[in-house]
Amino acid sequence: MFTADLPPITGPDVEYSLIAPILIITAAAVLGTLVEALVPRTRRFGVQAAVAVVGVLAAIGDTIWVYQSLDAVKGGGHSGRGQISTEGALSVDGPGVVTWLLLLVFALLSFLLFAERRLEGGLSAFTGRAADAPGSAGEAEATAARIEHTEVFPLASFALLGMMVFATANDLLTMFVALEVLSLPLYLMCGLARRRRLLSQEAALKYFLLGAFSSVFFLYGVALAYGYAGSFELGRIAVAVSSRTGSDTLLLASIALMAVGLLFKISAVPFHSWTPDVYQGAPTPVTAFMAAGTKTAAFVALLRVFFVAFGGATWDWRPTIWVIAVVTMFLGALVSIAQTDVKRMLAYSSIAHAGFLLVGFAGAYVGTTDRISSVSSVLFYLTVYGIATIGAFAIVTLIRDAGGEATHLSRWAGLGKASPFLAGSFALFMLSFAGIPLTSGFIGKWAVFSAAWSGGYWPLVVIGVLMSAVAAYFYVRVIVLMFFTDPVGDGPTIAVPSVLTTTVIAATAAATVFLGLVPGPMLDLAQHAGTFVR
Amino acid sequence: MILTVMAAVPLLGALAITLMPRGQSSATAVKVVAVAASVLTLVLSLAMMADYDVGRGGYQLTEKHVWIEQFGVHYALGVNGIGVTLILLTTVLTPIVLLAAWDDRLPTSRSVNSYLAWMLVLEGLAIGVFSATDAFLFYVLFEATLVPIYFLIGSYGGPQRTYAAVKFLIYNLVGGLLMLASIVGLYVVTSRQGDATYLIGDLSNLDVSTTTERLLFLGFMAAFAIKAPLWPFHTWLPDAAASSTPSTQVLMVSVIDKIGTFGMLRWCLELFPGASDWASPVVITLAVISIIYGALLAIGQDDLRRLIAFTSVSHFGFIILGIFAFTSTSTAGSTLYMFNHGLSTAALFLVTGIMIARRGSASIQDFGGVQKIAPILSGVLLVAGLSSLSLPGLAPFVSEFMVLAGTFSRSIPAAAVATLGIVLAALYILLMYQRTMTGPLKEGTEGVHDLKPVEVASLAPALVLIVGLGFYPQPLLNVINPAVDEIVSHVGVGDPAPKTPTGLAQQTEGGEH
Amino acid sequence: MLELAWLLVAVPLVSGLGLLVWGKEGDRVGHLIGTAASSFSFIVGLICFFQILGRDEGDRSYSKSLFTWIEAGPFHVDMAYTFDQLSGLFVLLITGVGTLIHVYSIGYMEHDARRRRFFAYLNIFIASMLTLVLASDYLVLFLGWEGVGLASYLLIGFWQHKDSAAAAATKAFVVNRVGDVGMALAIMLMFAQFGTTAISEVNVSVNAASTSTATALGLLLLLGACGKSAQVPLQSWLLDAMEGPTPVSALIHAATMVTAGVYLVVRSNGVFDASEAARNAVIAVGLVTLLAGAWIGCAKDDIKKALAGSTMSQIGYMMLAAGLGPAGYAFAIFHLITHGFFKANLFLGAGSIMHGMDDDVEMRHYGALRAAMPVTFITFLFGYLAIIGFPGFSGFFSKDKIIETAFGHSFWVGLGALVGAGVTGFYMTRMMMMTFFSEKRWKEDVHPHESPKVMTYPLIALGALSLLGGAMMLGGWITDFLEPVVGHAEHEELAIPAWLLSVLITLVVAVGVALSYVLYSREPIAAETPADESVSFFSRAGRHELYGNELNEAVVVRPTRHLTRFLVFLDGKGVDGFVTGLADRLGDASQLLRKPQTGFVRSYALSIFGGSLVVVLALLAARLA
Amino acid sequence: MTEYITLSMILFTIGAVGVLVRRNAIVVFMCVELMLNATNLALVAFSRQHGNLDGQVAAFFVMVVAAAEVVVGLAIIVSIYRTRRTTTVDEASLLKL
Repeated sequence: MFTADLPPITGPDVEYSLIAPILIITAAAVLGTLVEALVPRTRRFGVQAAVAVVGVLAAIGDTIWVYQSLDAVKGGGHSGRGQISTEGALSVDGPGVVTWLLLLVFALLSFLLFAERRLEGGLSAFTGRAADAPGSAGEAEATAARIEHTEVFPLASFALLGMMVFATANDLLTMFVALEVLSLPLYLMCGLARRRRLLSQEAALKYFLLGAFSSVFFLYGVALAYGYAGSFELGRIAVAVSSRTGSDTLLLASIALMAVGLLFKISAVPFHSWTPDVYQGAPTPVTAFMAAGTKTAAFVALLRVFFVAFGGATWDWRPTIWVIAVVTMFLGALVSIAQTDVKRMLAYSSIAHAGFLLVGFAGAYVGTTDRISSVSSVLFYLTVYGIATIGAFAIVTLIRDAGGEATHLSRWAGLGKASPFLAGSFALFMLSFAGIPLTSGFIGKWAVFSAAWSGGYWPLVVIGVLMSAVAAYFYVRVIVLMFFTDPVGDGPTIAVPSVLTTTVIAATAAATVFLGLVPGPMLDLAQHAGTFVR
Repeated sequence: MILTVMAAVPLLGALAITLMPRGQSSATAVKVVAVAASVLTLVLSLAMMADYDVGRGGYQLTEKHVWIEQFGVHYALGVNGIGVTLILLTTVLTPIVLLAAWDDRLPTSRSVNSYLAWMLVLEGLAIGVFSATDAFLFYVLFEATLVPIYFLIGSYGGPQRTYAAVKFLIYNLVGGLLMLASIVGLYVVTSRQGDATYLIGDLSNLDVSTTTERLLFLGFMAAFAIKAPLWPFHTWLPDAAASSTPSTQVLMVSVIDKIGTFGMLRWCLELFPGASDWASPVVITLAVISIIYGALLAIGQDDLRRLIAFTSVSHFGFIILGIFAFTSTSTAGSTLYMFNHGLSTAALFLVTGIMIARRGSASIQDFGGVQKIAPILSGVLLVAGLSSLSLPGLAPFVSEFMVLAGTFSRSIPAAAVATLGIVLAALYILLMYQRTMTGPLKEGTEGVHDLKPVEVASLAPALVLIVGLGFYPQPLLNVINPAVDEIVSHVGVGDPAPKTPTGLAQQTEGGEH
Repeated sequence: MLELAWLLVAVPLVSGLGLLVWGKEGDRVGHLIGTAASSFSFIVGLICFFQILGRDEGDRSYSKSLFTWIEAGPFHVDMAYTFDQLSGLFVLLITGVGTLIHVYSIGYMEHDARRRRFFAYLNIFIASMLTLVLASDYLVLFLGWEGVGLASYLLIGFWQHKDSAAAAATKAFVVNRVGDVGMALAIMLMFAQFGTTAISEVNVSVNAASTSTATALGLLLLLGACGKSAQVPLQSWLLDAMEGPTPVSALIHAATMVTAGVYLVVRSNGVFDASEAARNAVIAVGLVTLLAGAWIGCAKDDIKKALAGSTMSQIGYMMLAAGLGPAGYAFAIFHLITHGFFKANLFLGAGSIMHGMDDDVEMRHYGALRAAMPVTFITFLFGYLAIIGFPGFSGFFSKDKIIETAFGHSFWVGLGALVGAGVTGFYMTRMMMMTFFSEKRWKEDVHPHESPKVMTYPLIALGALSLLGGAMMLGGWITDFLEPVVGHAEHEELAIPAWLLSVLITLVVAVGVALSYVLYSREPIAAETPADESVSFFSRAGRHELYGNELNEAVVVRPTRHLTRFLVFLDGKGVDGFVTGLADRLGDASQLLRKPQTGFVRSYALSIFGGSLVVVLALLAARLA
Repeated sequence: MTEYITLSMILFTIGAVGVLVRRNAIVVFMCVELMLNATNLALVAFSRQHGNLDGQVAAFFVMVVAAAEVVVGLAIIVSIYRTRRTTTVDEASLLKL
């Protein structure tokens, strides 16, 4: 009866087919929550794992389909593929979808690690009841009752959802929400370690406080951008930037503050300090997921914001990025030399790699269809880095002693003789990190350097190679430790993993070699993703 | 195709060995397989010689497949005279080395399988490096060679092995990474001018600004100068040599270090002739310093292995000197020198290796009067030593003199100073021989018994080649000359003409005095 | 036969290498094979020589290229040989004396376990020496040049178990290398200058080149010659070289190898004709060495070293002659050949004496040996007469001619040569006195005896040659014979007639002889060498070889040693220290940079806050800048 | 208009400084919330300036997110409190260097 005087409400038109992968993951996450409530404890773990994995697999399949169905658009002078969807909230374009693919693959590998139960004598790497204080009676009871936190799977799925949205968000508000959606579950997951819970909880606290802190900076940047352009949509902001309406101070401040939030996520200096602590404290599978996934999503978001929204102001932010890249490479590579804990070492190396990624970014080379652009080089680098990282952390879960994982490097001495396969794979990942030819890391370095040089930053390339020499020094020392040093005492015990972890290690190692020998297909993928659609 | 096969055979051999069972029982079988693989490679390399048209010059036996389309990278192989020479060196030395390694005493709990496997891998990679005609491919293989040596030193070397291995790797990695910068630069440059490419054919007539050319050149040169090694980038070599097994020393110094000088010829001169010419004064100076410096330090050494390492520094000085003198004589001399130095150094390292193994010490002071109890050993050492001081009639003399003669016509001071090296060479070799072999027998030296047949068998080929090429180097020179002429003419400095050619005299017979 | 002349080299070379490789089985026949090879070369040499004699003056030079040794770019060297008058004479000298010494060695080395090896080395030496003289390209000549150096090294150090021998061998080789530097540079200069290193072409083209070039070339060649021929300043190795077995001293360090320097100068006559300065340098070197050698010869009590000193001195004569240009070349060669005869004779004689005296070389332990070993005495006497230039003996003619030409060049040079002749008379007489005359000063249980026939026959042969060698001068045959090679020279007239000069020379020699006789017959000779303090400065200086070694030690050896030590230090602390230091600094920096990672969340927050401020300011600055 | 922005900036800075100086995790967290609200103020102000509602909508989003953050944050802090019986952030400094 009121229909007469109400204006007709047109529902938003959502291209469900395009964003289906996101929806699938959402469904998986929600389903997981329901499973938590409905399935009896005994069978819950298996079901949860199955739900998550199946969801991811389905999403992967759908993503591939989506990628093929992306139609080319003429944007900004050269080819991009895809389109803006859901009322401008998401931009499902080439780079975005490729990032989805990466994230889903990383998630799949990480989920397999989550599901590993052989190492802890039939229990997962996560604490039974996070609510119980470490060493308390409740904890013992929980362990005895084989209680497990199966929530990690839905949590991880939500985080994954956040990452995927983050990478494709086409307006700043969506991006902020996605940022939180990916962060909050991770905060929690960091605190769920079964062993060394004090460290784990501390990691969670630090990650949470600092994460919240930095995301506020991002948000304020968003607010300023809105103040500058009067809109949250990247495209609109780009127009405002190029038309130079509004005060520059506002613009620059917003660029800076958003940069802070994003650089924090990719752990670039000086916003890196959380990385070592959190990587070390968090349960290793979570660290793997975080290291690979967060960096990927955040870096693509970074590229999207700066290339699409602030593309007009390139000459303002490039020098700063230049400097940050150098500092990050330098500090990451240098400090890793002094590390004695494998996980911290990997953390610092991930900082160094953030620096190398920034080199490619700083090149800000848009490229042409037949040349390596900044976006494609970064995408490739993220691929090889993520794979190697997950593989490395997977191996870390296997080198154990009485207290759980033996992460102190001295315990790794003589690993080469104890287990050639593990040591060999780890050495392979190290060589890949160091960028030795015939490993994927080399091609990645080549790509980002060429992007930087094409962008006219050849001195950055020279600094980059020198820094990778410094970094190599440490990776080499690890290999020395594993192969040339004789074990101290009884040496480390190498836990026999279930097929899950083995699969992960084998797959990542194989991929590292394959992408080093035949990088063509992946490069093709990264390259034909084209540029961001605005 | 044959090139690929040649590179593949040792690699497959290595694979087979790693799959074979470890431990004493199968050790002999493993060794046999390893030697067989290397011999097969040698045979293949001779077959290659059969296919190779000596007279024609240019790159032959070429193969080319796209590898990484996006970077314009091809899997492209091909050899010219220089490549052929070095491949022959590799294929000849590897069986010798493997035979010599027959009863190396390895550190406890190290399997002979991986030891020999790494060596075969090294051979395969080396062949690839010497025949790559795509800069990217070359770089990849060039860097890849680091890994086998790294493990050979680190796993099987002496007490200092870890330090030496890391030092070796980092040193060479720094050079390699600087080269990577240039490799990337090449991509940027070529892709700006059209399709990105790394094929030497397309790169050799690149038009770039002088500055860019020089920067790119420096990147390449850094890698090669460290690898060669050129003073002052040499300090990794003595350590590496002093803490690795004889076979490793040979493969490292005789074969792999040649990649440095080979690279200067193949890549620096062909890709950046202008920059090479621009840099030649500095390089020549450094080369001359290397010659004298290396020789003097060799005199000052007490460790046989370090001594030989420093002699190599001196010899590499000659090679580099010849290359950057840009005369067809000196350049051909340098190429021949690479081969000869490979042989003579191999002989030296192997025979001293035997001495060290039997005496249990590498210190010259611990030897004395060995000649009396091991005449054949001392004889072999003397011949190897004489070849190292480039005595006429032995192979190295020919190459060394060609280098000097060519350099003399380009720069008299450089040649003059370099020639002083022959006196110092006599000193470091003969003093070493005098202290170890002559005089009354030192106590503790009794254990140094004479060479066994297998050892003679492994050394004989090298010695025969040293003598043979001393009197008749022409077969090799015929292979080398066309390639060298192409390079020299490409650099475009040209041979300096004799000031008063022979013809002139006849007219002005008894002319002005 | 000439086209097979390469057999001259090939046969001894093959036999030498063969003997080395053969091993123990070869011990029984090794010496015979070696001798056979050498004699074969001698025969071939004779045939070839008579073949070129058979030809007419014009084309007595036969050249043949065997194969291309080195060819790269403009650099081309043929493995070729030239058999002409000059090389012909040398071939005969080398193979002839060489064969005799092979025969002699059969006896001399009889009790040495490594005799086969000894003969192998001798053969290699013969081959190399022949390569040297037959070469028609300087680089090939250099090949032989170094070959004889190697043989000399091996033979000096033949008794390697003696440290002194090993050291002497090394010294000889290294000092020679110093000369080789000159040689090598000369060849490079030829290549750069003329685009060829063929001896004939170079010696023609040099006329078209500037005098400075010719001088440089000449001096560099002279440096090489000094090394090989033990001429001042590179003389120091020769006396140590006496560590080698005596036949070696006779063959290599008296008759043949040490004269290679003279050969080189004569062979390069074109170069030296083109440069006055170079010739004068040669004369100076020759004159100084001539006197220095004689001086040393007077002071040494070791019979071999005394003879070595005399060798230096005699080669000084040859150098001097060669420096006199076309006038002197022929006489240089002439004296070279006669010296080859009588000095080999003397050395082998000395060897025979040592053989009888249990290898004692100390002349003060000899005395009155003429009865004990008559053949040795007679032959030694012939050698003695020849070297002092007793009228009628070969040395008389050859030395006479040189002094005469020297006077023709300049009075002072001639005077120097004349004095040298007198001193020669002195020290040779001294040697005779101490060895064969005076009273016996033998150590107990030493029973001097004559050597076996296999040793004495060569002595007799050489003794005869010492006497008759002068015949080559009859009617100035040798000068005419060599003229096509070394060029013609007008014979300039002296102020006084030649016969008078000869008389004068003979008188001077007689004075020297007499002086020596008086000195060593008046009171008995001490059986032990008087202490340095008790003898005159002249004797002391002579004993210390005029302090040549001390000089080298001070000027070359010690500085080099110090430099080496310094560089070793520098390399470790400096060059390598820099790199390792860099690595350490990185480590320190790493430790330093991890300090901020305090673990306090608030400090992290601070770094984020501060960082964001910096970024904001940086961006603003970038815009304003 | 600019007054609002200035105010929000002041609030933001106060919050930030609070994060740096306060030890109690709860308080630190509240300071973060303060910064969030400063942002909200800015958003609303800008929204008014531009005369569109996006900013105000965003403010609501932020509030929701803040609420979610509180949930997670308190969960973590409480669990730490149960272990250590303290909420001083400086106590949690085992992970360092």
